[in-house]
Amino acid sequence: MENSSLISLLLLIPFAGSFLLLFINKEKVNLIKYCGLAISLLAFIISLIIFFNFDTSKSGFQFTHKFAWIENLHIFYFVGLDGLSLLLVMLTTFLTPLTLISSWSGITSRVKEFTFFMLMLEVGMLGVFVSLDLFLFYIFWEAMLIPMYFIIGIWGGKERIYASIKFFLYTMFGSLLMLVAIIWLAVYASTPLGHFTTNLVELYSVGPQVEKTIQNWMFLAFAFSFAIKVPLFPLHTWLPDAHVQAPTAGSVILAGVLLKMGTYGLLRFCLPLFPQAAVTFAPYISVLAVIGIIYGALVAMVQKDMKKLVAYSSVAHLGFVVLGIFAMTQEAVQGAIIQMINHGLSTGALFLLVGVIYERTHTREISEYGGIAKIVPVFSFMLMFASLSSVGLPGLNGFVGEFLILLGAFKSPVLNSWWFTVFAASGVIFAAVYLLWMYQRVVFGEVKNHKLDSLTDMNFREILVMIPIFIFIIWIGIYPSTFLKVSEKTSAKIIEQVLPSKQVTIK
Amino acid sequence: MSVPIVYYLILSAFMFIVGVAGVLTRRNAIVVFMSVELMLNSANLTLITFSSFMGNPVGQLFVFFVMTVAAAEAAVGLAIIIALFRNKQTVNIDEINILKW
Amino acid sequence: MTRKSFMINLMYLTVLLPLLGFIINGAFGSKISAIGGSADGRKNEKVIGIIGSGVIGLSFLITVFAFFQTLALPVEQRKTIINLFTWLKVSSLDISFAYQVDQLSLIMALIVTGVGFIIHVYSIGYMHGDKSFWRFFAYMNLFIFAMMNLILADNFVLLFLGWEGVGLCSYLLIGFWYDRKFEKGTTGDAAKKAFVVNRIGDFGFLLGMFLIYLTFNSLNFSDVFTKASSFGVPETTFTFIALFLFIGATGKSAQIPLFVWLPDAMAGPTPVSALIHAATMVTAGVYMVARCSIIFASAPAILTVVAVIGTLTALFAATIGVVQNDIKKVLAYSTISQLGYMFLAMGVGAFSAGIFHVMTHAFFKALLFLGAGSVIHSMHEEQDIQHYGGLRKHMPKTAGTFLIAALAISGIPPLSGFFSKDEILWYSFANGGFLFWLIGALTAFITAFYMFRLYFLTFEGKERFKHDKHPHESPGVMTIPLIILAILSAIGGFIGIPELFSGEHGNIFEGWLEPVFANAERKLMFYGMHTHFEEILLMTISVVGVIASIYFVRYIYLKKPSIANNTAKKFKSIYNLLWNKYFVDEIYDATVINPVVKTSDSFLWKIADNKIIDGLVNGIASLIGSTSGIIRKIQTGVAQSYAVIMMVGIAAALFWIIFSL
Amino acid sequence: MSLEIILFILFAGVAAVSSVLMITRANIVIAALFLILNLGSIAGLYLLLNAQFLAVTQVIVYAGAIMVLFLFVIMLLKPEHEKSVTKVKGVKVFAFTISILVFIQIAYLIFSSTVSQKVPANVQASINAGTIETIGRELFTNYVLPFEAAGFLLLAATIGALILAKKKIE
Repeated sequence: MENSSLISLLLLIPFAGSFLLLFINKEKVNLIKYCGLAISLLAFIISLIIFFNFDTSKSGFQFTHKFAWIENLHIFYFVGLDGLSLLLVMLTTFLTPLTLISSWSGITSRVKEFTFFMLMLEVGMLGVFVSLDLFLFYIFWEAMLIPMYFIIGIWGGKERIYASIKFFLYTMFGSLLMLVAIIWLAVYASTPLGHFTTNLVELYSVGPQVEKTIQNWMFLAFAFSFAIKVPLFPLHTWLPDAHVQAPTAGSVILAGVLLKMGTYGLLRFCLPLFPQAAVTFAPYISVLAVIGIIYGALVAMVQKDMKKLVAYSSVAHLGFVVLGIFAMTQEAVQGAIIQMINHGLSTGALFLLVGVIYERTHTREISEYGGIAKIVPVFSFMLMFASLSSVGLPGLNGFVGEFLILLGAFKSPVLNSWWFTVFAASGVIFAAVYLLWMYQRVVFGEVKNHKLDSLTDMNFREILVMIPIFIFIIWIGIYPSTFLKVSEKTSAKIIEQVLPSKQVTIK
Repeated sequence: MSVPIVYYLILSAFMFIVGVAGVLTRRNAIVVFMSVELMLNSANLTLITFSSFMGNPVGQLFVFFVMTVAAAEAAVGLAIIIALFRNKQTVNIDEINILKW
Repeated sequence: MTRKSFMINLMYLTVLLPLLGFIINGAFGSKISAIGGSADGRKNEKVIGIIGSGVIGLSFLITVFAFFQTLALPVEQRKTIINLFTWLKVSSLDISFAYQVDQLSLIMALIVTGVGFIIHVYSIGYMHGDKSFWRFFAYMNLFIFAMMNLILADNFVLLFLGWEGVGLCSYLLIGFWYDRKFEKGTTGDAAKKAFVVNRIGDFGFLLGMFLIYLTFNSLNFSDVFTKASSFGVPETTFTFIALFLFIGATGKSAQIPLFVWLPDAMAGPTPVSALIHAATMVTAGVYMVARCSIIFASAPAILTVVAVIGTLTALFAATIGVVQNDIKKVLAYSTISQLGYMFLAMGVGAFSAGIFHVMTHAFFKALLFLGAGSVIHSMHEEQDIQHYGGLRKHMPKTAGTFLIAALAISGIPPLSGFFSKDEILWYSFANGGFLFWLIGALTAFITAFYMFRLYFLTFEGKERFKHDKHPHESPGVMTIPLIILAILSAIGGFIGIPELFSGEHGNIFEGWLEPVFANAERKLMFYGMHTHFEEILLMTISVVGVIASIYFVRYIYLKKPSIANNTAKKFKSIYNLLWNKYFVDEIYDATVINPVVKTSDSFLWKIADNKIIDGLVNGIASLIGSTSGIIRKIQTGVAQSYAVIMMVGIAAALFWIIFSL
Repeated sequence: MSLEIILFILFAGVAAVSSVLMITRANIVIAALFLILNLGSIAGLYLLLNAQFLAVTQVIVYAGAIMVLFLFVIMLLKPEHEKSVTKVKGVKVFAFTISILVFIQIAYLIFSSTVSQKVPANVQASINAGTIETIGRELFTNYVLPFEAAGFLLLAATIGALILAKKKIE
């Protein structure tokens, strides 16, 4: 079934829904929460319909919906999905309702605005993943910053203003360079195509013909913008601040989806649009990715704040993804795609759990805890599970991604060196060190801080949020084919676009 | 039509500049506002001059709309001045300078 | 598939049943212990214990049946692959949840499920009354699940799943009593150390896997090993693969330089030490090397490295064992030492001898640990052998079985240890060289020394414990496993009687495993240039030496205890060196751990991240801020001044128009 | 000298002088009255230009309605007389200078441009253009949409002025 308006419907529901919320009296907090949840669940259901009707045997874009927007400039409202975007759309629609449930009791002030911004954020994120027109993409890319800015700035921690402004400016700075490159590319395309356009599908054919030096500049402009979002070392310093200051729901979305936009952008735009430049820069970016893996892990190891620790672990995890993308072998790219999902799930779970405990104790200092295994066994179990998933224990999701990435990077003809894998794999060791050390200090040992004696274990709602995440963590760990199959053709196509000479085996 | 068009234009330019000078130098918001009306009128005069000399009614229509806008502007502007006066107890615009660094 | 082999095809149940046990005990264990029953939950403990042990028992039965059915098959059909479902399939990578049942994995499965079952039963008694009884059994079942994955896997990735899985269970079980202190830190420290050190090994293993995939374009055992034995792959590649895999093995099997976690692993409950840190998990490295024998055989340089590391570890750990006073610590170092023997066997190409030692070691070392557990249990968690003595009167069954195990490990004929250890020593002489044999034999004497020091100090001599302790024999649920293991330790060696004694039948054990190692052995091609006389001579020397060593210990510790103290005082520095385990932990702390943590904390985070990178970002921001701070003074807030500026602009614009006319 | 020129000099002179007087009076009421005078004389100029309809509108709307509004507000607020025109002398001088400069520039442009020669001085056409009939027809045919928009603007302005000026309800 090729129902072309499904994606537009998917975008419209949270968009219209969020405005609908504005008409509810702000005193009716519960009604607002239930409405927000219902809207996000509806979006999830639609994304499920798309998922089940998605044809995994095709490599092109599906469910495309296109009409002219600014006719003279050939700018379109053009949306569509392929395997890569589908997985990320699923992740977005899956995480949004969960974060709304998770903030049921955490957010007490301005509930209406909060729900509104969360839904707008969902629209922005979905838009980024489904846009097939650079202009449209850019609009969603920027629009999504605004709700996030407010979420951090209004419901955040003590230094929320600093963090939100830093987050905003950092990302904004990068995306302006991208805007320049978009216009440049579109102008460049008017010679071979005969008209100015931002239509991605048309530009795919133009990009590789761009002269090498110009291609390099355009690639760098795009890559810079995405690298900030990823965030790639050394552009990562906004991340710890934003994560620590954001409310739990914000952190989850930030880590779960927003960071993926950077890696998504690399895969969707940087590689296919500027293949020669991508191959040229692959080793350098991979070096940064590997530095990020080790650096993120080492810095995470010495953090005293749980949330900051998880934030730095994101730097390491996303380093793996970037390494996978620039290894440009199918194993690695598939691994990178699955790792994006994994990181969303496991880091999301970790943030949710830190949020659960923070709500009770109002501290995230690791040294304030210790020995809580006895007091809150369910929480301890879940923290262990999420940590193990993040550590990359085989049988859970993290392993699948990391393994494929490292395997792919090892045999990568583009990187053509073992050292990337050797150093990246050492990140596997450090991951165990920092997470287990944190776990041990928080959960094991004797109870020293007697304020903890009165801790209550996770309630039904909190467990309800974690269960779906854990199901997917195991699912991807044991039977990743469900997801690998979706992105298989897409990743093969991307590699073919980048390395057309190399025959990619498609069975 | 024995008066040359240039006379009208010069007069209108003069009144406009007088209006500008009023805006630039007066402290009282109401006088500043009146100077703005003066400038509007000088522009209107130019429009009608050309309309008349060219025998084309469009310029006059435009003046008609300018008057409408001027009326609306006067109403809203004066309302703002009243509101301002209530808050600040003054209509001296160099004392109303909170919109600065 | 014939009716005759249906049990073989059910082997995957031996993996799934423990998982089922884990899920039941893990998910409902706390509920089961909470409902009904007496106040102390004894009745419910039984339910959990029966579920936990039952699933392992069933797995064991299936394995036994599968073993006999395989035995009935002709040699060339003895390998069965059970494919469950696809796991990872990306381009040429095709990994399934598939289990390979062959001679080697069956032997290992028998050891794991058999010894595992016995230890599970024992644990019902040992863990009695523990508040997290259910958690213990859930973890133990999970461990068996992971271990079975490890040994039955038909590809490297699934093996790695088991490999990491056992590491995880080891972590969970070492930290089982998470609120107890252990040495300088907590049990959590020990658990973390075990996991992290294992991970360092896993890092090597991962690289090995990648290199295998790069070389052979597959990670399935059958593909890789077929290609490895036929293709013209350069030896350097094999050398790297073997090196990486061996790094993995040193982590899991506690060899130099990654052995440091195993002594600390004794922080866990004693059955855990018996099952995981003696009988099964730590032998995974040996199993893996044996499984990849063809790769190691193609890299003779690494094979020598394996032999050297094995020998050194054996000697090194044995010397530390001599002075330790903690009953479990002694056994831990003994385990490391015995693992060294196994690697020595691997290194000299005696793969089946190594596996044979894995088996006999599983029997007697599990027995030793369980015996130790029985002692600790009755002495109320006292672990220092200085405070034991004369316990034989109080707990005769434990003492008797412990003695059998000690004799077995020392290599007294005809107990099992004699056959396996002597075979290794013989091969190390025949294939490796005199030096290997010499160190091996020396280690055997030291082994006998510290084992009997342990035995005498614990069970013989004067009672040195306080009178508030009333040692007593353990209940039947604990002693019966001891007795079963004692029988196995005593007679287990007979299936591997060397050719020398059994004549035309040859070594049955070796014959059974022969097809698995055939390719590797063909590649190594050792020519038997040695005579039976040499073999008997060496055997005699080692047995005599061991017996002498035992008498020597008896003399020192029972007759003249003062000698021991005097010697210790005389060679204070050596004693200290041994007592502190050659300061290896301290060296690691000082050279690796502390610098990394310090650098990360004080440089990477506080300077590089906060000052340099973030400082740059904030610096740019504040530069822009201060510039704007100057420029913004133009904004006076007085509307008229803006209008004046605007007029200036208009004037300029008009000038431009005028001059461009 | 025709009557037209005499009338032009009269109206133009009054307009120019009253505008200058308006911006120089310290008393606001007087300034407002001068503005009324100015607007009235501009209405006269409209008549000279044959724009009868707008001349009338100018008197009714500007001189009448808007200026009354101004006077009301002045009465309402009763602001004291300005002490000095601006606080800083230099700014005042500069403002006058720049104004005069701009006036000279504009005058130069007016004289130097050839616009005056191009405009056909057709008296009959100009009379036709200024009648109520022409303007009314144009307004309700071609310009009906802007006309409606203007009406809407006035409505909005009325409401806006009401809300802005009314006292805050606590």
